Order: sequence, then C-alpha cells, then structure tokens
Amino acid sequence: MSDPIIHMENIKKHFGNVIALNGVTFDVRAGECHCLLGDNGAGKSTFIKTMSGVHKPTEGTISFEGRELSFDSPRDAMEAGIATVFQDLAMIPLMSVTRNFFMGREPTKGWGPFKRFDTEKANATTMEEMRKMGINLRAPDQAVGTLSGGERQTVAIARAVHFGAKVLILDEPTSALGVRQTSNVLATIDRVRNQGIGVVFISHNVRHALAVGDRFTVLNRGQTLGTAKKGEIDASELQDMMAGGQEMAQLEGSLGGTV
Amino acid sequence: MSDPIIHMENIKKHFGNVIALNGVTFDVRAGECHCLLGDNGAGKSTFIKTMSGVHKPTEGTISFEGRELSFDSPRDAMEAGIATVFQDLAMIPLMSVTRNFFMGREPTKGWGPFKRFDTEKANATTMEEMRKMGINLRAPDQAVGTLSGGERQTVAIARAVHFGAKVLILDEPTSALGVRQTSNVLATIDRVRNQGIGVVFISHNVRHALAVGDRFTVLNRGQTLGTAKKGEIDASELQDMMAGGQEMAQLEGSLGGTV
Amino acid sequence: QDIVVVAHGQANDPFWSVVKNGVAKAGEDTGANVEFRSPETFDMVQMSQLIDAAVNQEPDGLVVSIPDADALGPSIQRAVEAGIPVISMNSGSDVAHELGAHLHVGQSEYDAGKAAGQELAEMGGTKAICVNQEVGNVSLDQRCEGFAEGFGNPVDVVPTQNDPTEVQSKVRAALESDPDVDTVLGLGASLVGEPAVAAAEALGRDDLLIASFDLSAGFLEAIADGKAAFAIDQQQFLQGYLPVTFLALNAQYGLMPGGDVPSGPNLITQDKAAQVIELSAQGIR
Amino acid sequence: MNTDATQMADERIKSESFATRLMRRPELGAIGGVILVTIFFLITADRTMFTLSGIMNFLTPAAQLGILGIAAAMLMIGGEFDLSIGSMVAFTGLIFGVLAVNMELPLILAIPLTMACAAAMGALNGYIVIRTGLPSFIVTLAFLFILRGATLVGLKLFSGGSTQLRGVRSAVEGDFLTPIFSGDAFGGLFRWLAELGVVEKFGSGMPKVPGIPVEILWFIGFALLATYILLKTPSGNWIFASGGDSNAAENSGVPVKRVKISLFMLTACAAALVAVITVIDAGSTDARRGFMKEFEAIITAVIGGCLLTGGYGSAIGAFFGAIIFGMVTIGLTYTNFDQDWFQVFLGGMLLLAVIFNNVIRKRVTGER
Amino acid sequence: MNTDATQMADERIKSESFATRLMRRPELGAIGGVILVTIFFLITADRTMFTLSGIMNFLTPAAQLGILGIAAAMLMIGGEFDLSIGSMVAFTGLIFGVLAVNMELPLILAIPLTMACAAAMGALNGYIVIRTGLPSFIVTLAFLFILRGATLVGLKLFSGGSTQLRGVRSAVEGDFLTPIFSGDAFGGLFRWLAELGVVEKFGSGMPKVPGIPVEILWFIGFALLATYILLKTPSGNWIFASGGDSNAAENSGVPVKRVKISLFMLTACAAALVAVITVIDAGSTDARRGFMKEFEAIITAVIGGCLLTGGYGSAIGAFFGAIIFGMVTIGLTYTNFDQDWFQVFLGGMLLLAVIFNNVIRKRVTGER
Ligand SMILES: Nc1ncnc2c1ncn2[C@@H]1O[C@H](COP(=O)(O)OP(=O)(O)OP(=O)(O)O)[C@@H](O)[C@H]1O
Ligand SMILES: Nc1ncnc2c1ncn2[C@@H]1O[C@H](COP(=O)(O)OP(=O)(O)OP(=O)(O)O)[C@@H](O)[C@H]1O
Ligand SMILES: [Mg+2]
Ligand SMILES: [Mg+2]
Repeated sequence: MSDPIIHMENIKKHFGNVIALNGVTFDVRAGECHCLLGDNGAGKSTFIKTMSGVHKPTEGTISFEGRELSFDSPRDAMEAGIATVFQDLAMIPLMSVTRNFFMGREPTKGWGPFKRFDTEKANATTMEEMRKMGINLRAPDQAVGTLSGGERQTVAIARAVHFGAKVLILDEPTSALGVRQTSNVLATIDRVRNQGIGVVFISHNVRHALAVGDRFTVLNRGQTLGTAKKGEIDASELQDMMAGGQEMAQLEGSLGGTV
Repeated sequence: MSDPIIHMENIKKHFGNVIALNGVTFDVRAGECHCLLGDNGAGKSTFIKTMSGVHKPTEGTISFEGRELSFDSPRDAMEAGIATVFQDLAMIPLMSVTRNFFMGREPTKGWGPFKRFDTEKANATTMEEMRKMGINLRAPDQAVGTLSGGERQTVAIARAVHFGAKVLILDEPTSALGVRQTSNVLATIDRVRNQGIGVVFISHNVRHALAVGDRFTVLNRGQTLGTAKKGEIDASELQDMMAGGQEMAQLEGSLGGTV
Repeated sequence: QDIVVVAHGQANDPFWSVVKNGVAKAGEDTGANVEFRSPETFDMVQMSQLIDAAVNQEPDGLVVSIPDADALGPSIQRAVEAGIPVISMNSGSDVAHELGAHLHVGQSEYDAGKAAGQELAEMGGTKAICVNQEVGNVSLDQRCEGFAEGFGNPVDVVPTQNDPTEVQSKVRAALESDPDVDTVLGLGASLVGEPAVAAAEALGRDDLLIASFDLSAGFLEAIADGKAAFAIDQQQFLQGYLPVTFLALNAQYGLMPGGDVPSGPNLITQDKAAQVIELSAQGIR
Repeated sequence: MNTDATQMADERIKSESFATRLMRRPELGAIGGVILVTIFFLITADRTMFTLSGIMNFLTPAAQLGILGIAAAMLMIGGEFDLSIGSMVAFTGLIFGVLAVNMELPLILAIPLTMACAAAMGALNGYIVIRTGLPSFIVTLAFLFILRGATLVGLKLFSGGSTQLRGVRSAVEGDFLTPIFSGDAFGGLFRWLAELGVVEKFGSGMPKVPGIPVEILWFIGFALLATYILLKTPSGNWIFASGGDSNAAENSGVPVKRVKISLFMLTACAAALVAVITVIDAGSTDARRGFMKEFEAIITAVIGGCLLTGGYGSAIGAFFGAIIFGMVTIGLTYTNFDQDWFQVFLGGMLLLAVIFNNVIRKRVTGER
Repeated sequence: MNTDATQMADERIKSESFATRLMRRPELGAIGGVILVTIFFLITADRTMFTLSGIMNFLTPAAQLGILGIAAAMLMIGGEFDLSIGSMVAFTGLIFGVLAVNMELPLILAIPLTMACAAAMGALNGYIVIRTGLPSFIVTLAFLFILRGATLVGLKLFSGGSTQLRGVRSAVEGDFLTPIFSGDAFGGLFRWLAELGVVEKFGSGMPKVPGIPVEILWFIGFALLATYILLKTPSGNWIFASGGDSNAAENSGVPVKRVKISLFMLTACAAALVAVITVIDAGSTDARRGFMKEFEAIITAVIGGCLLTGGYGSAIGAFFGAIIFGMVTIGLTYTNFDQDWFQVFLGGMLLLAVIFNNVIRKRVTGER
C-alpha cells in the first residue's frame, strides 16, 4: 500500500492539568478511509484538531508526505491540502451560506485592485454542492444561523469536500443528518476515496464506520486501543471496543444491536 | 389510552417570508414515547420549540392537560412540567457543568435573605446524574465549553431528565453520543416512560426510534405525513417516509440498510 | 522647598498650560521644587482628593484654585489646620480668606465677563451669543453670566464640544439662523475664538464683533488683522508665577504680601495684539 | 484500559498546585496588577503615599469608583452596558440636593426617594433595551446625554441660574443618617490611636487620619455583597447565564428579562449611592459631577477581568481593578513626574498591569 | 408531498415585496433615522439649515466624524474596538504639524510619513491585542491615554512651551497637494452656478457656498470604498468572519490575526486622514484635538447598525449614522429651543432615530 500522507507519532496533548491525549499514533494513506472511533471524551476531536493545525501537540511529531513539520495555523494545514469538518462545524451564524462556504478561499474575478469576490459563481457553486448532498437551499444568502441543524452540518461537509485536496477529515459528520443526507455523505466519502484522497472519518455509528472504513483505530481515554483492517473485525467486537470495554446499559438486551 | 398531556392543533410558524411549519397536529400522552421523525429542515426543531415556549406559533392552538393555553416563555413551559433537550443544547460554554445543570432551577439552602445556592448538593447531584448516563466527569466545576461534544450533550439530557415532570422533549439527543451513552439514553427514555412521563423523541436513526417509540409521526417540509403506531410500520417503510419519499443516493444498494 | 499647585484645569488646556508654564518658571527662578497637579476633567471630588494627597506630603506651600468652595473647602481647611500656607489663584477670590488662604491671585471670572460685556455693548453690539465649550464647568458658566450682565442686551449661550470643526459649524448655524446676532464671545481663544473668526469669514460677515477669553496666537493675529475685536487676558502666567514665588519667599524669609493681586482683566485690542503674538506662541500669554 | 472508570479518580488529570488553583480564579488574577503597581510606587513615589493617610487618600477615589465599577461589572457579566452611570451620578446628585436643600427633607426620606428615582431610571433603561432589542450601548448612551442635560436644566432651575447647587452640608448637618454616608468612621478610635502615637499626627496635634472614610466601608461591603450574590445565590447563576448566552439561558428557564432589568436598576442605585456620598461630602453638586465615570467604571470592570461580551468576570476583580485605577491616578501625584506626562504614565501603567495579570495567570495555570 | 424538490422553486417561501427586501439590508435601516431627523428639523429649525450652505455646514463635521466612524465600523465588524482613535487624531496631527512646519517637508512627503506613523501605531495596537489576547477595549484604552499624553509633551517640545502648534497654513500654502486635503472642491463650478443664479450669492457676488468641502468628498469616497471592500472582496468576507467567530474563522482558514491587525492599521490611518484635513483646515493643531472622538465614532457605527459583539454591520450604515449625529448636534443650534436642553435633545433624538430604524425594519421585514 502507498506511503501515508500524514503520519502522527505518539501525540500528547495537555490542557492545563487535563491530559486529553496521552500518546496516540495514527496515519492515513491516499485512497483509504481510516475510521477513528471511541467513547465520548476519548480524545478524537482533540486528536484531529492537532492534525488540522488548530492545536499544537504538547509532544509528538507530525509528518506530512514524509517530511516532518508542524502546522502553525489551520490555514497552513489547509494550504497543505487538509480539509476538515469540525464537530462544532466552524461556521459563522450571522453570515450567509455562500460566505461561509467560501470563507477563507473566496473565488475572485477581475484583476489587480479590481479583483473581487465572484458572488454569482460562489452562489451557484454553493447551491449545486448542497444539492448534491441532498439539501435544497431556499437561497444562498440565507444566514447559516437560521438553518436547521442538519442543513448546517451539510454546508460544512459540502465545503470540506469541495476543497479537500489530499486529506479530508470528518468529525462526526453525519450526527445531525437525515437518512437521505447520511447516505449521500457516505456515498461521497466512497467517491472521494476512490479519487485517491485520504479520509479520516469519526463516528459513533458502527454501521456507518463499517460501511465505508478501510481501517479502524479505536481511542480510549486518550490512548490508542489498537488498529484493525476491514474484515479483521466485526460489528459487535468494534462496538465493545468503542464502549471502552465497559458494559452497556441494562436495556442492551432488549435493544439488541440497535445502537 | 389516556388523554393527551399536550395537544398541538394545526400549528403554523412563519419566519419572515419562510414557512417553517404549515399546519402540524401532534399530541403526546402520559407514559408513551412519541417519535417525531423527518428529513433535515422538515421543521421538527421548530415544532418542538413552539411546544416548549421558545417560539409562539403564527397560527394554531396548544392545549395542555385539556386546557388551551399559550406559553409566554420557556420558563412558563418548564413550570408546567415540560423539560426539553434542544438540538443546540442551550448551554453556556463559559459556565461550569453544575451551574449549567441547575441553571434556572438552583437548589438552595438557608432561608430568607441567607438563602443560597447549595453548591455541594448541586455538585453531587450533577456528578451522580452524569454517571448514570455513562459519563465520569473530572470535576463538576469544569466549564462546559471544554467538554467534548458527547459529554456536553449528556449534560443537557441528564438535566432534562432530572427536571422532567410531565413531558420530556428530546431533540436528537443521541446525535453526538457514543454507543454506551446512547444505550444509556435509550434505557433512560424507557425508564421515564414507565414512570408515566410523556416523551417526545426526535431522531434520524430509525433503529433508535423503533427501539423506544410507541407512536411515530413523520414531518415533511413543514407538514405532517402521518402517524403510525408501533408494530403498524416497519423500518424500511419508516426510512422511506423520513427521506421525504425521495430516492437514496446510489450507494444505497451497497450500504443496504446501514443508515 | 516643596510647593504644590492644585488646579481645576488640565495640563493640556491651552489656558492652564500657560499657568503651568508660570509655575515652572517660578520654580526655576526661586529654586523651589514645584509640582502642578490637576484632575483629568472638571471634577471637584477628585480635585479635593488631590489636595488631600498634597497635604499628606506636607509641602512648604500650597496653591489652589477654588471653583467650588463647598467641595474644596474642607480639604483646604485641612491644609491650613496642618499648618501649610495656602494661596488661592484664578477662581475663588470671594471665599479665599474665609477658608484661610493668605491671599488670592487672579481675576473674578464674573467680573471679567462683565467687563467684556460692557466693552462689546459700547462697541455697538445688540445681540450676542456666548459660546461655551464646557458647560457645567462653573468658571466658564460664570464668564457667560457676567457677560450677560455687562452686555445688557439679549445673550444666548451656545454649548459646544471640544472640537474646532464642530464649534465652527455651530457658530455658523447660530449666525445663519438668527441674522440679528452681531456679537460673539468665546470662552477660549483657540477652541472658540479662531473657529468663530473662520465661521464669520465663511459667511462673509465682516460686521461681527468677535471677542474671546484668553489668548492664542491665531486669535491674536485675527485681532491684529481687524477680524476680531479683542481678547480678554487675565495674564494667567502670573497666576502660576506669583503664588509660587510668594510661597517660596514665605518659606525662606517669612514674607507675604498684604492683599490680593488682581491679574486681570486686561483687554488686548488691535494695537496691542501684534506684540503679544510671539509671547502667546511660547505659552507665556 | 481502565475498568475502574466508575470511580471518581481519573488518571487523565495531573495534580495541580495550590497556586495554580488560586490563580485560576479570575478575581485573583487582578491582585497581580495591584502588586505590580504597589511595587512601582514604592520605588518612585514619595514615602507619604504608603502612610496610613496616604493609603486612605488613594482608597477614597478608588472606593467611589469601585462602587460604580462593581455594579458595572455585574451588569457586564449579565451581558449589558450602562453608559449612563456617570450622568446618573450627576442627576441623582441633583435630585438628592434638591430634596435635601430645596425641600428640606430629612435624609431618611431624601435618600430613599433618590434611590427610588434612580431605580426607576434604571428600570426604564432596562425596559427599553429589553423591549426594543436595541443594544444597551446605544440606549444608555442616549440616557448619558439626556440625564446630563436634564441635570444642567434642573440645576439652573433649582439654584436660580447657576450650574452649582450649594448648601447641602448645612442642610444635612445633624441628621442622624449623615455619619453613615459621609465623613469618617471610627473617628474616636483614631483619635485615641493618635494620642497613643500609633497614628501619625500633624504638628497641630490633629491625627493625620481622622478615621476611615465611610465610602471605603461601603466599597468593601458592596464588593462582598456582590461576590456573595454572584457566586452563592441562584440570582448570581442567572446573571452569568444571561450574559453568557441569553438565548440559551432563556431556553433553560432563566428569567433573563427580569435579571437584566434588575441589573440596570442596581447600577443606577450604585450611581445614586455614590452621588449621595459625594454630594454630602462635597456639600455641593454641579453639572459635571460623574463626568466620564461610566468609562472609568467599565475600565475598572475590564481590568478586573470582565469580558465585554458578557458572562464572565467577578466583583472582586472589579474591586482590585478600582484599587489599581485609584492608585495609578492619585499615585502619580506623589511622584516627581511632570504632570504633562501624567496620561502617558496612566496608560502605560494600565497596560502593564493588565498584561502582567495575564502573563502571571497563563504562566501559573499553564494555559497556552 | 413534493417530489419536485430538486428544483429551485420552493413552496415554503412566501413572496417578498421589494420594500421588504430593501429594508432587510442593515445599511438601509439607518436611512429611516435620517428621514426622521430631517423631518424633525424641517419643522422646528430655521429654514437656513436646509439651504445649500446650511447643508454643507452640518455635513462638514459629519464627514470628519464619519471617516472615523466608518473605520470604527469596519473594526467593530471585525470584532474589535479602538478607543485610541481620538487621541490618534491629536497625535498624528502633531506628527503632521511637526513634519510640515518644523521640518518643512512638502506634503508629498509629510502625508505619507504621517500615515506610516499612524499605521505603525495601529499595528502595535493590533499586535498587542493579538499577542496578549487581552480585550482590545483595554489595550486601546491604554493608548488613548498614552497618545493623548504624548501629544501634549510633543507639542510643548516642538512649539516651545505652548499647547498649540501653528503655522501649518502658511507652510502648506501653494503645495500642489493642499487642495486635495483642504478647502473646497469644484470652486469654479460653484462660481459659475452662482453667476447663473442657481447658487445663492453674497452681496459681494461671491457664491455663498464656495464649493464642496473636500472632507465631504473623502467621506463619500471612503464610504463607497469600505462598502466595496466589505461586500465585494474576499477581505470583506474575512472581516465579517473574524468578527462573527474568530475561532471558527481561524479554523476555516481565515488569517484572523492579519485581518485584525490590518483593521487596526486602517482605523489609525483614518484618524491620520482626519488629522491632516483638520490641521490644514485650521492651520494649527492643539493638545485637545479629537477629544472624545473615539466614542462618537463608535456611536456612529452603532447607530448605523453595527453590533458591539462583532460580525454584523455596514459601512453605509455608519455613513448615515454620522449624518444623523452631525445633523442632531449642529441642527439644534438652528432651532429656537433653549440651548440648555441641548444634551437632552441630542440623547432623545438619538434614541428616537434608532428606535424608529428598528421599528420600521421589523415592521417591514416581518420579524417578530
Ligand atoms: N480546551 C480544553 N480544556 C480542558 N479540557 C479539554 C479541552 N478540550 C477538550 N478537553 C477534554 O479532553 C477530553 C477529550 O475531548 P474530545 O473533544 O477530544 O473528545 P471526543 O473524543 O471528541 O468526544 P466526543 O465523541 O464526545 O466528541 C474531554 O474529556 C474534554 O473534557
Ligand atoms: N429563525 C429562522 N429564520 C428563518 N428560517 C428558519 C429559522 N429557523 C428555522 N428556519 C428554517 O425552517 C426550516 C425548519 O427548520 P428546523 O430546524 O425546524 O428543521 P429540523 O426538522 O429540526 O431539521 P434537522 O433535522 O436538520 O434538525 C429550515 O429549513 C430552516 O432553514
Ligand atoms: Mg468530538
Ligand atoms: Mg432540528
């Protein structure tokens, strides 16, 4: 298999006296979907934030395409070709959908001092990309703050997919999505993976993970619990690992495997 | 079956020129779990917000325990016995977990001018309720803003359950939860329902809905698509209705029923 | 010798910066260690606290201005009781002795306003505006009151803020809306006098009588050119210089003049203006 | 793997020193600034600054400012501003003066009436903000002008044309409430201490410090009360919640409107208290009383760690913020710096004090 | 059920009138205030207020304030404050005066140097805010004091003891850049119009309005430029994003730090521009220039619809805000009201204008 695009070695991250990550090693290769799984508070979001330049790791090294480097800002990571859907979506509620979509990477027309934001093109692109994900926006200039939870999440995903160059990181992208939108997102992951992009996919839904994942890494309380390839592990094993090895609630029996 | 606790008749809600709800009728009875399902942007959140006093309906009537009334504020609804977990959780990031947990309904000790916030009791209750949901907090005075997405959602759920008197409304409560926490929440819904509380449960996950729901109402583009009783409908039918009758993405076949 | 001056006007106010220059000069000449202090705005409460702070250091002399005897009285009396010789300056001539000050150097704002009013009425003014850039500052209010008294004809007070452009526009507005106004009195030369001259020029009104309290080089030039009538000078340099000198002499030899020193008013008209310009530009007049 | 996770102990938490835990509290951060400023003046200022009388001297303005600052801090924590504080001091000063001098009411009536009037104005402010949804900045700004102007008009009316209303001291003299709002407390104690030689005396034998100015006691009392309310009562929780996210608070059942209106009333009453104290102390009131105090109050709150966006801050922080501000403004007069440089120093000291706070806190708590 | 949902048409959207769509724009809301104020003065003020010369008269201070207000609005949209604007006017006025008078530099050098100096100060402000993470309110407040004090010290130094630096007019007379920064534009046109009798004349035959004061042109130009930047360029998008949620913006790849520092530089340069214009116009500069202008600039921005929390507002709104403010301050002089009531009116008019804005907008757009 190809060399990893990103390789994160023994990453530790402390917030004041809180140890969020305590030595996590992880990599993602071109054309694969690597699922990052784990209990709530395991450190998944913190980990992908160090990967996309939001946090600086307290310890540990990041190599991108073989070279060791450190991202100073999310913009650096983005320019290197990493697109991320954050769990909190990183959207500005007061701004329109289009402006959020292109935030930081606006298309322009004209030249020199007359270079300006190409609103028509941006609007058209936004509507189109959203439609692909199964959402029909009323108007591209609607404020993001007035969108429903799922609509908002779809904007963030469509944006990341649109700009994803080498690595696409998705932190629980389907949590607020309806069934149709979810299946669109999973199909999209499949599509971009086939285009040779590396995907990091975080989810609490075992089925979603198994449907698109090539490898599965489970985090627990800030540490790696292990990595498995597709086919090496089945749903219930994975589910047990994700629960941190602890018992499910009593309802378990009656809900059998429904979670 | 018993009389409905809340009956909402032909609710309409317009935001400026946007029609979010266009005549929705819905009720919830004591001791049942009524699932509200539907596509992204169908109007589910808007609907339960009118139910919990956040929005005033543009048209339509609300009857609570047989009497027609209108809630002027969420506080009114709360005092009537309605507890809600909003999709955006309604938490203050800068405040501690305990303070968020008891926000608006602080336990006090002492009397008269010396009545004060009973911090010890509040802290103990918070830790205990969170533990019941499967989350071990580090400290009850940690700011909510530093919690992980799932931890935060759990605080909101635990709070609503703790204070839920007659009706408990949950807007996609399990979206960010891990498998263990999800099964705890579903078990909790089951438990409170058996105590005679009416539960309104919104979810995009057909399995979760089928696991705990007694009745299922599907919204589509601001209108009711119909209500079904448990056993009258199966998973794939429900899934089709939730998708608004539109086709799933092409991946559908290969992901077969995984969503 | 330590001598402290506590004034109610700020160091960046053109009028008070001249007082402060006088204080500094006196310090140089007598060899005394002098300090000039003032609240950041016209604030009697803070000023009384500054006096208290000065008294705590037990200087050899204290110079104060007294725009509000009620507010400052207790602090000044405390100084007197502590045995610190006090001289008042600028405002407070009426209460200085009562409070235990040795003497007062300055002019009564009210009297100065009155003198200006009489002069302008004599020059033919029939209707006037008094442009006050800091309404509520009691000494400025007194100037306007005195002016109204001396002028005898109708006087409107035009309140403005501390911005020359705004002052110019307001003066213009006042002149345009009431063409009968033929006299303008400003309470500060650079802040009101100069913009008033500019406003008159913009309106093409060369019949206007413009006078102003205090001096600024620009306004003096306007007087010299005949564009403005006169400036009312109270020679505030003396208000800074004399009390410090007196107190220094008092500390050294126990000398003290026997009565108040009136430092003004002193009308600067066209014939005198030219000589004063240079001194004004140096912050002496 | 930790199978023991149901227990409280957590391996993912480093132990924390006492200092760290202390510095984590926003209010205590401001102490760093106080210490820095103290050291600065110990080096540069005349030694009389830190005698008992010197300390009283800079604490008096700090106390007056602090009472406003603490109220402003509570309002800011609640997510709103009040720019009319300063004008309110002037306006309530006028009301009080008129009641005491022109109407000759005893303090037991004049003070409650003044407070009631202030509370009504505050409630009006709050009501307009809540009702229109306009930012409180602009609404209270309008009241800044309106009250300032009304004060001028009122003064002229009641004083017969002057902008100063005098004679308050003689009007309230002998009133049994006067010692509570003016002058110095514990006078007897201090005279006794002076006789013993513990407290410094002037040459004339008078003690240099006649007592503790009552405003300092009010200041301390108010700071304690505000802290108690903010940290120990349900209302405090509501204030933080309303400021942190008024929507979320409203949705969680906090009566946000009532909280905000009460805070506006509190701020106005704090202004009235300062007005009463200063008017009795000064014996007069004029049209420029309280000028710019609204900004100083906000500065005080911000130095004390309040966020302008609301939902964060402390009353104790504002307490120390007021002391820093008072020390810097009065302290510079004890030094030999030329008055011309005053503002440069004031700005520099403020900046240094807050940066120092910040650095210390970050260093100690290990934030990035 | 709608199976047609892939089309753009949406049955869930009511048709919207043109007026509604217009009023939805925040900038246009402020027009309501302008109209209200105009009507008020048309009724109450002397008719000379709305002659050509009267209009120029109130537009001149409005323009100077507006240049600051638009810059402040952009900074506020970007999520920060600058309280040092007013002091910056005084400070850059001093710099410019010294360069032009004492150093005798031609304007072509003096103005760029002044701007560079302002930009450097702005960048320093921004750098400290970004670096320390302190609220910009407190950092720029420190600079409010520092720059104000520095101006006084500098003035005394360069003028030899006075607080006024003079002789600017003669120093710049004849410089080819002078007409761009001072005096009136289109003088020829106006003289011609006067001859035709379209424009009023004085007895001497000179037109009553010699031209359009250049600051008005700068004001309009700057408003257009700022609007263009905010709405039509990527940088504008970055400004809104930085102010809306700097974390989210940073995470989405917006260079938030660079944006904010640039905005601080812009504000400082706007202050320098106003300083240059007023110093040349007045021929002198003094220590009190720009006093309180920082607050007026913020007021202007807020009247124009900017949110104090950032991320929302418009330059055109600030444009109209400045006009409202200028009209109200100058306009009252044209009326017969007792001028003691000035501040009461100012406050009342401000409040009415913003409430009116708000009511109109809500009514028209159907918000609750
Ligand atoms: N800024 C912070 N300060 C202190 N603690 C933090 C901070 N950010 C995260 N944490 C803590 O680090 C732990 C890991 O958080 P993280 O958000 O990475 O979890 P997660 O795996 O994404 O969980 P979830 O599935 O619920 O989203 C949590 O317990 C959280 O409380
Ligand atoms: N304040 C508002 N202004 C304008 N439109 C709004 C507002 N709030 C909601 N909407 C619109 O109303 C529709 C219904 O939103 P709602 O949040 O109720 O959807 P939902 O069913 O909860 O969706 P999801 O499953 O994604 O949470 C959405 O299309 C949304 O854009
Ligand atoms: Mg997460
Ligand atoms: Mg929803």
